[in-house]
Amino acid sequence: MDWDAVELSLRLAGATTLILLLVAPMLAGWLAFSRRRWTVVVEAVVALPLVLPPTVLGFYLLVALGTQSPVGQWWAETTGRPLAFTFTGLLIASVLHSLPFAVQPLLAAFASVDRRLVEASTVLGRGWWSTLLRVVLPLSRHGVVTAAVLTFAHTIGEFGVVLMVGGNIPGETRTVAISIYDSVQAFDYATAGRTSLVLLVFSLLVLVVTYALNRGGRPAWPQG
Amino acid sequence: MDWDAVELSLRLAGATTLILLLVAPMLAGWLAFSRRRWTVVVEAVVALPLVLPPTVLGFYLLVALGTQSPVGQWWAETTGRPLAFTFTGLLIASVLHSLPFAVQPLLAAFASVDRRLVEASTVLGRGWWSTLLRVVLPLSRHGVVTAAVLTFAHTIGEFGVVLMVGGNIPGETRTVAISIYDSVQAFDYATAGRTSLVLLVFSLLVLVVTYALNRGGRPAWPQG
Amino acid sequence: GADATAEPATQIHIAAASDLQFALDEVIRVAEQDRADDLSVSVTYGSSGTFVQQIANGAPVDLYLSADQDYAEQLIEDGHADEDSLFRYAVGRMVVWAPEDSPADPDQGLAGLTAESVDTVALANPEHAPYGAAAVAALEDAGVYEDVSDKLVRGENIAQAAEFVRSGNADVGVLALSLARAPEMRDEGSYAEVPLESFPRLNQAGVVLAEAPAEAEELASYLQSSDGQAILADYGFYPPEWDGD
Amino acid sequence: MTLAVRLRRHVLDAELEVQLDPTGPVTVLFGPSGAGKTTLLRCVAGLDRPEPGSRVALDDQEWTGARQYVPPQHRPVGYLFQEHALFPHLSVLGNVSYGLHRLPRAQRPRRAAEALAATRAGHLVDTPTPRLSGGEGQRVALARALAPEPRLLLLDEPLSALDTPTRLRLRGDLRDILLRLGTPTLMVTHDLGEALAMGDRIAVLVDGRVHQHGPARGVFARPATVSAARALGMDNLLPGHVTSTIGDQLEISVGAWSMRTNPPSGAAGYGAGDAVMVGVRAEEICVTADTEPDARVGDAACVVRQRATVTAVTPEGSRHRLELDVHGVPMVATVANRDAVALCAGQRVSVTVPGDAVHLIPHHQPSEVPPGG
Amino acid sequence: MTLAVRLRRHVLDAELEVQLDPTGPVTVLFGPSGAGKTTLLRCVAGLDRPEPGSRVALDDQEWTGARQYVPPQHRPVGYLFQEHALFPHLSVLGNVSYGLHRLPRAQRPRRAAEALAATRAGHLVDTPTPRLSGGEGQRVALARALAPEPRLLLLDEPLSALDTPTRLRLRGDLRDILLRLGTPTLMVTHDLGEALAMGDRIAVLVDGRVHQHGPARGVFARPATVSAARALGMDNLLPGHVTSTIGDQLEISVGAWSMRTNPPSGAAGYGAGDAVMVGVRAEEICVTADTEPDARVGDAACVVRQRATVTAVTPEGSRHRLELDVHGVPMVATVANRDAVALCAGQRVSVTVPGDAVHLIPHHQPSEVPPGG
Ligand SMILES: Nc1ncnc2c1ncn2[C@@H]1O[C@H](COP(=O)(O)OP(=O)(O)OP(=O)(O)O)[C@@H](O)[C@H]1O
Ligand SMILES: Nc1ncnc2c1ncn2[C@@H]1O[C@H](COP(=O)(O)OP(=O)(O)OP(=O)(O)O)[C@@H](O)[C@H]1O
Ligand code: MOO
Ligand SMILES: [Mg+2]
Ligand SMILES: [Mg+2]
Repeated sequence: MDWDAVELSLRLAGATTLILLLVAPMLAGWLAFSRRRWTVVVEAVVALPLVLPPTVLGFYLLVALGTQSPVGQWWAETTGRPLAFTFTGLLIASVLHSLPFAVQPLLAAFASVDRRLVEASTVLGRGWWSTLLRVVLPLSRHGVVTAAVLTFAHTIGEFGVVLMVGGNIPGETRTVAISIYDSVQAFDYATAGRTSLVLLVFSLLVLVVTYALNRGGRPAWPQG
Repeated sequence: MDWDAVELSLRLAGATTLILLLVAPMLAGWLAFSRRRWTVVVEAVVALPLVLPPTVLGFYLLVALGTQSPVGQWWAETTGRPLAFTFTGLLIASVLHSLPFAVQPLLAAFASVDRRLVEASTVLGRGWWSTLLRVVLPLSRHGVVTAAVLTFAHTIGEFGVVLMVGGNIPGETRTVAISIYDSVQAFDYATAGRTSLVLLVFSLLVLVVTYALNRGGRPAWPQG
Repeated sequence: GADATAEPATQIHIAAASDLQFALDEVIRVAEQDRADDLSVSVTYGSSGTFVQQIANGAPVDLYLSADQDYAEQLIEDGHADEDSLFRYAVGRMVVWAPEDSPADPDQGLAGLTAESVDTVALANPEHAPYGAAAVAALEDAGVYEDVSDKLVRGENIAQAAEFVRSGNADVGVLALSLARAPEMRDEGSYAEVPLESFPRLNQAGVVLAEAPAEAEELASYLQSSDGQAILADYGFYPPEWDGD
Repeated sequence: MTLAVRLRRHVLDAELEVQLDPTGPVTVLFGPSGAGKTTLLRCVAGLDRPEPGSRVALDDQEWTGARQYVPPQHRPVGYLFQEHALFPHLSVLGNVSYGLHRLPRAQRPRRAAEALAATRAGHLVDTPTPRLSGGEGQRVALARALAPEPRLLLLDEPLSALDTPTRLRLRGDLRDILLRLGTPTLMVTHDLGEALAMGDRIAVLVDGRVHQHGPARGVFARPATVSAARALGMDNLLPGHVTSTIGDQLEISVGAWSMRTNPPSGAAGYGAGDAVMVGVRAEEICVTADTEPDARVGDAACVVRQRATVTAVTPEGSRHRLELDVHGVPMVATVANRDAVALCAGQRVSVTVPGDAVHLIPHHQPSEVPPGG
Repeated sequence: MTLAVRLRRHVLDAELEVQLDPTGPVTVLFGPSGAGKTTLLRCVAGLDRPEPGSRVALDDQEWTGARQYVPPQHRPVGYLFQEHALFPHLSVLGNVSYGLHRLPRAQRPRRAAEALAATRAGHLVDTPTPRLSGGEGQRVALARALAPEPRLLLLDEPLSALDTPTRLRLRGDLRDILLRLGTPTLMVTHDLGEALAMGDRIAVLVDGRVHQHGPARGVFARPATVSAARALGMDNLLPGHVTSTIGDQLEISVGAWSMRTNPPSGAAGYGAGDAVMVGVRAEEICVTADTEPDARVGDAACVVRQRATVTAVTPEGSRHRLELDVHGVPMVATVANRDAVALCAGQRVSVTVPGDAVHLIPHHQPSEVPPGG
């Protein structure tokens, strides 16, 4: 059982979720409340990683982060290590790749916040940033949880990008998805099965807890 | 440029989205409005494909769909073809894999529908199914669009499952994600780049149109 | 094993063609036993072409073992390794393999793949896996490529192709002999060898990459030593100098 | 028809049995803000689940009981929400037709249009629902509740967002509709005028308890508790005590002055020393600018006449409101606008409380729910 | 201080210039449901953007103008929403403190508590916001609007959800607070009593147009248009026409009968044949059970006395409402409860309209906005 890979995946997913929980609300807030026409285009660009196969993203990243690119070279010279095939490289890829999974649910949630509450906030002298933080975000709790779950999950499950820019290095870039893939190819169905099971049970636990906690504000069906 | 692959991916994503747009609202409605304790567990199970790496899903599917399994055998006997390495197999995999991407945004959207409107509907004599269709779903428009976009996109971008159960058959299971991957591995960066670009432009167009259409009901920031 | 105060073990990362999946594991196990010092070797198996592409983009690989000499030479050309670090370690052999209950009969060789009862034929992706390219060449040589092209299912590398067949999802596969001889497959099916002369010879070669630690060189030597070669021979590899009997 | 309700939830701890006959179908639920009126309606509709032991039954149909709980969609009630709760994604017509799914499809538009016309909202059919103003929304919501012709109507402040002329007209219209349909109605209102104009019976709810329940005019005229009296707009509630009983009459001292009066049901219930609350409506008090001497009169025409000082004059539309200082006891009176012209703060006046305007309430200080209330 | 407003949006097409002096700070916006009152407030607060050409300015600060648009968060206004719009995720205290971010942190709790106490909502601090009842929520929302002590207050029906006693008390409280702070206030209400009790000035908005604007009592006493009169609760609006002018007096025929009266500003404006609307408030009409003969009297004390039939009697709390048929003309009167006891539908009575109760409005049928209105 490849515990290293499990740990690595959790670390990667955790870091990605953390970063996106900071970045996505700002972005989503700006997108939701800006009245400029071209925000639609920005919205589409943000959503792009969604539609792009991970291999496309992986390809562009490989080109951008690889030692043949200026960015990759600069990074390699500064840190002494290349970006591609490192944890940092994976993290960058994951953040980009999961961005829409964080932004989309937030956008949907922001859109259903009662407009009058936003108005009440502005009329009490609060600008959009303050309103976002104090009214819109707290009232979008379900959206925030969905964003976090989707981001975390999507990163855990990420395979294509990692295969392309990760390089399958144990402890550094061999995530659990890759590890299971390898086990299956090595006909080691037992290990594949066991790793899958561990992941399954763990995920189930995390999800049950998340949903149970999140259930509080859920509008149950009127006493029926 | 692998047009076959592009077409196949669009077909797969379209079919998956269609199926899930029918299934997910029911499931989400039941999950959102049931007051039974154990729905939390069902909710977690529905969300599982989210956390499972596509390779795990692919592994289980390979085992389940293969001719050594009862399901696979039954299918092979009935249709004369095995499920693995067919479009139908991919579709089943995609639907399972994208289920949470459709259900999650719907759940979040349902949760933010004004509880009083649900009450108003019941008190006017409508049961939960009717209320779901006539009140909750229409008021969750943003959630539905998000669910559709995420599902479509996630299917277009799907790589791991397809790699594991697809078999890379042109026109049948070689999706655009696989095609680009192959191009890159074969050092055919030109084709990879071109295919990516086509996908990028197409996706951008679809997204811009979707968002522009969806923007209507968005609560713009009060006249600032 | 070393005690806690010892220097951290040297890390060697090997990227190896997936036909080595089982053979190389054994080689390394034995090699590690023979050594006094601590050596930590990690291996990634995959298609030979993929690795070249990754190494070209900076993947931290110390020893690259290809299924085909051309890929190894490409790394030297691109300046990722010294010319004299190139070495051959085996000649790869190919088989038609089918599981026990398969409708296909491997004994008929490639020609048998045209049988109507055969729905799917697994092979490695010819675009970046040498065994895939070799399989296509052999099929063409046997004059059946046109007939079977609709049945082809491509694994990302030769190990995945093998996995397709072994799991029963594909009826038959054109695989590496080394995989067919692996304990995991030996008892599951039967195979017939594809004549060596029906496809361009699979000269399996490796390179030690520039800046690799000395231990990588040592491992490469071990692979070419008689001990190493014996293990490879067990898995059906011909020695690199093999000249047709 | 009888609606039997015994409910406990949050502040609510109420028991109510309403006889709903078609010729007097409207029971008004009256009480201060936060008394539990909305909670009661919600429990009857099945939207809130009361504590065990509660019971809601219409005739012999038990809706909430020990063994069963009929879900709201199976209770044939019409509900007007205090916040309207119109469906923003449906048109005005869509909203009103929403509850008509049991009607043949062809009849629905007509029924909806009728309901809209009845609530004077016919002209709003083409307005997008989110654009309706407060009062427009309320009329549409009322139409939506009426349209399915439910067996029981629950209206939570149906007219509160309307301007006075519209409200007066709708009051009449609504009462006519309810009488015509004979639909038993439980209606919450804050407006005493509305309660009396529309209600056949009034139930006074204060702090979650039913303080009084009976025919509208009876409740209005004779509040049973101090809280009920306060809720029912009895502006002057003067604490006093019985100093002596003389035959049928009671001698009561209030502040610095005293009065002699007939208690509503003979002097039987009262004895010397009993605390009582003397209730007088502001509009029953006569205020005259002349300054006749103080007098305590025992006959029905005049219980007491006192000199007083006007402390404030406030216009209130049809009347003026006077705040008075009657020998240290603050009192409120209203006078016709015509008569108010001559009055201003600081002026000395004469205050006469007519005999039939005095209402006595036993005044048990700590717990003031009447037994069996 | 002067609030200058010229607005066009939806139904709204209004021009209003309000002098807001600290000793009479409250301007009431009065008008029927759907008149555009909320729209006007929203445009002043900057929540709705009016059409180009509109202008909102407080003194020399232009908030909405040709060249600039101050966003709502930079307009120092306090706004009470008709639907309260309390933040459900914040506590009551959190809601009231929300606008206090410019105050030093240490002072916020005290200020919030003060505001809550002022709106009689101090006891609600510990109630979860979503559980507040309708009236409780309104008081908290009012406290939230008051707490930051804005330069201009916009209150959309601040007391509509309250029961009468609480409302009467809060009326006084609120007026005292506004007077103390001297905060200019634009307040929407449907309740004429409230408008008169709280407003220093009244602006009557009907169908999006300002029909009249002036000191509260003046507007109440002399509505300038038929719509304004209707909105201001002038219950009897009888179409008639001038049959002749006799010196200072006008002879007016209404239905089957005629009356002679002094027009408010001499007969100058009227000539024979002019259409007029005769307005009389219900409470100004005297109804007596005796049946004196019909009479047309020219002096101030009595313009006309007619026999009439009572068609309906409705209790309204402090008064009873009578519907009358006066020689074919339907009229409404209110009488004291005491006097109503003797009255019932079908009864013949005598109706007297006092001279000073008659108000004449020129009656241009089609477009009835007064010039310069
Ligand atoms: N879930 C709850 N738990 C505890 N108390 C609650 C809950 N919901 C409401 N309350 C309280 O119950 C009381 C009654 O509320 P309700 O809405 O029934 O009042 P109401 O009589 O309709 O008042 P209003 O006339 O102001 O609308 C309120 O004081 C409210 O704070
Ligand atoms: N976006 C809009 N487009 C067109 N008309 C609108 C729009 N929004 C509101 N209206 C209309 O403008 C009118 C005035 O609405 P407003 O809310 O200002 O009325 P109001 O005077 O506040 O009424 P109420 O006393 O019932 O609250 C209404 O008839 C409404 O239907
Ligand atoms: O390089 Mo391979 O072993 O042909 O996949
Ligand atoms: Mg209520
Ligand atoms: Mg309004």
